[in-house]
Amino acid sequence: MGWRWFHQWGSPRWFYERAGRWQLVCGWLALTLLITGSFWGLALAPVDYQQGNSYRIIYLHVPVAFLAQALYAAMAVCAVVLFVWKMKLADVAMQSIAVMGFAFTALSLISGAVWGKPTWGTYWVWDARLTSMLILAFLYLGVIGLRAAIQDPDQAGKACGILVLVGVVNLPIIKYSVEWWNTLHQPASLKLTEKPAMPASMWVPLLTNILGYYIAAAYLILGSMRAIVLERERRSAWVRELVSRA
Amino acid sequence: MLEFQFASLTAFFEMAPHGIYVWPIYGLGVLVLGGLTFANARQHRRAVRMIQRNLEREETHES
Amino acid sequence: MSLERRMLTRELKLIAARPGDIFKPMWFLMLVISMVPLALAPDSDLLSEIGSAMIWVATLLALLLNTEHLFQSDFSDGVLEQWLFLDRPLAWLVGLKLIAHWLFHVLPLILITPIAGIMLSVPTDVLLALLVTLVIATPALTCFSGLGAALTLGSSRSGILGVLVMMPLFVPVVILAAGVLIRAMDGSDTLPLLALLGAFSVVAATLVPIAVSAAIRLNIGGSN
Amino acid sequence: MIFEPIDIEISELSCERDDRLLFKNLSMTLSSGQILRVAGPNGAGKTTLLRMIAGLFEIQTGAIRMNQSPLTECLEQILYIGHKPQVTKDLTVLDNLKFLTGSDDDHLKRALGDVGLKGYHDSLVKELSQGQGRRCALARLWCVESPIWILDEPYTALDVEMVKTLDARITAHAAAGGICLFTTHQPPQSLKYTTLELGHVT
Repeated sequence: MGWRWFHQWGSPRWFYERAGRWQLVCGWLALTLLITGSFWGLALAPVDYQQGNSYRIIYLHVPVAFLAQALYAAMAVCAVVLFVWKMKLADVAMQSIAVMGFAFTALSLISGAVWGKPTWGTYWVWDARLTSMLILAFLYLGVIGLRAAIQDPDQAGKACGILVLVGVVNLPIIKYSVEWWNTLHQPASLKLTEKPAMPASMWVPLLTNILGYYIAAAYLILGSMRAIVLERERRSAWVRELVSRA
Repeated sequence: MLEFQFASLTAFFEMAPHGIYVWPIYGLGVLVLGGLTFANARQHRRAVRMIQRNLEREETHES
Repeated sequence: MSLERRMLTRELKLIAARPGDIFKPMWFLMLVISMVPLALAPDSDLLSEIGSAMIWVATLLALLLNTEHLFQSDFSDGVLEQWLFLDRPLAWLVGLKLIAHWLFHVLPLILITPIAGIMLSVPTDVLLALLVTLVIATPALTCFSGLGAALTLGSSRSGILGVLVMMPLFVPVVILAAGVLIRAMDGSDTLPLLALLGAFSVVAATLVPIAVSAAIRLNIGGSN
Repeated sequence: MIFEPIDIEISELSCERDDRLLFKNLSMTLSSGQILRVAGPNGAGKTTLLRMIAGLFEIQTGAIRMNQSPLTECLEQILYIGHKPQVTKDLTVLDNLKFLTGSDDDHLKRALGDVGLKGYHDSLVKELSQGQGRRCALARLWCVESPIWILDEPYTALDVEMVKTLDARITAHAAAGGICLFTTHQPPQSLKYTTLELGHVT
């Protein structure tokens, strides 16, 4: 199994054909989970006695924030695969993930800010989590910008790989330093981190949505990867055949 | 456990007093997911069209 | 003459040939500092409170300004590709270049910050802490902005992209340095934070040159 | 001086750049005393091939070995002069050469005399003419003892006399057991070489 599996992942054609099917599965699964989870969270989960209904934003904010961070790690894994095994598909994945990662980071920032309005009375607080999320957004932007600036796709991929690896080493340091900075400058009264244990009626829909967003991200990344693979492999025989058949 | 938490549908949409924060965020979420899906489809379509054009150009060159 | 000495002599001779490279960032630093009271108020209490932070940020920007094109002229002259044939690892040569850059370009910048401090009426003990944090933190910053410069070497329309890409990575350094300054203002112990900052700088100075050399190799491979 | 026998084995080398196949399954062996001119129209991959052999361009498929060991281990044996200036404009002729070669002043001044730059050692490169700048870059051929020379367009901007001097130098290098690869659009008259024609990929 081992090596064959590896070769398959190295083949853009194999990926393109399979990814179409996986994408379909992921898409419908994500849609079902997200509709269920969001409706449950919005309508069926009990009201938070402290925050009122505004807490219902977590059913979007928390999964998206998780994803934003996980995707950077995923990008780093892709960078390692690209450098160690020179697998072109890893570079394609890196390119798609950077865009999706930025979108999710932006979404989590905006939802966090809007949640902050009723909770803290202001849209933006230099809270540790918001701040490190903001930096993460800049890191994603850097990767996207670097790729856009370099013409040759192979070269752009490697440059982004270097940047992502340097970034992923720094990310925990950034996170911890921002947390420390926050305690240095602000009294702990504004913190939202300490939460009482959630009842199952609250966390089950949250879990559903987390799963839903992860699968939705997989769906989006697969879709974007397919398009990029097609574009990059435009010269190869299988793409020509595929397109002329269509 | 699974019961509707609001007195009526209007109350649900009002989600007093935080409806104006909650609903736009969910709207934005739908917009982002939908927008990315659409962007992917468009990129894919463009790639196919570009390859088709290239193929046609080559055919006219050969003939 | 050993290669290391050749490298440093070359760097010194280049500075003698283009003295503007050193003075422009200093000029920029002083200009930014002069803008602060103009944009704020000539109130010396307010200035002394935010002065050290302003000087830090301005120095950071000036440093970015003069590191942005660290490898550019050697790259376009084709001298950089000759480095690959010298019998030393590229990362070592890059490290040397960064050290030379820090010594001859960044250190002078730091040495004029006391003047900026006096202009913004920063108290003397804070000024001393400021100077120490800058000396300890800038090696890491130089390495990171060198990486930004190396990554964007090959793209002609990159502009300030190298700066934009690298700036988020400065966050821990800025935070730690600010911590030192706050403690210096309170009069509490700054040594543990300085040690942490120093450790970050040392680690960055050993590891980042490897990434820089990879980026340079990559860009040399892509150019003709 | 006489170089140790050396051979460069190129096997099944292919290169694709920007969707264009530059060369495919290129195989050959270069050995001591050989002078090879890489010829072909613009964009045929001459520079790319030279840069691959010099280890500056990543090999996509195929391999290049030098005395049976991988290329990356023998980069110090190579003297590469590309078509970029290879010199820093703001430094003097002597400082430029000193940095790249590490030779002492007397040695370098003698080399400068050989390329007709006698007395120019203290001039800044930006004060020289284009041809003189090129001579300055080529002066390294007179002061470095690398067995393998890879010269991309060495004849550009050189006058007739300098072309002859360079030809003589390359001939002497090959006679001493060195290898020289070069590209040019004006075939040199007073040099015996073999030619590799690129640009016939179908």
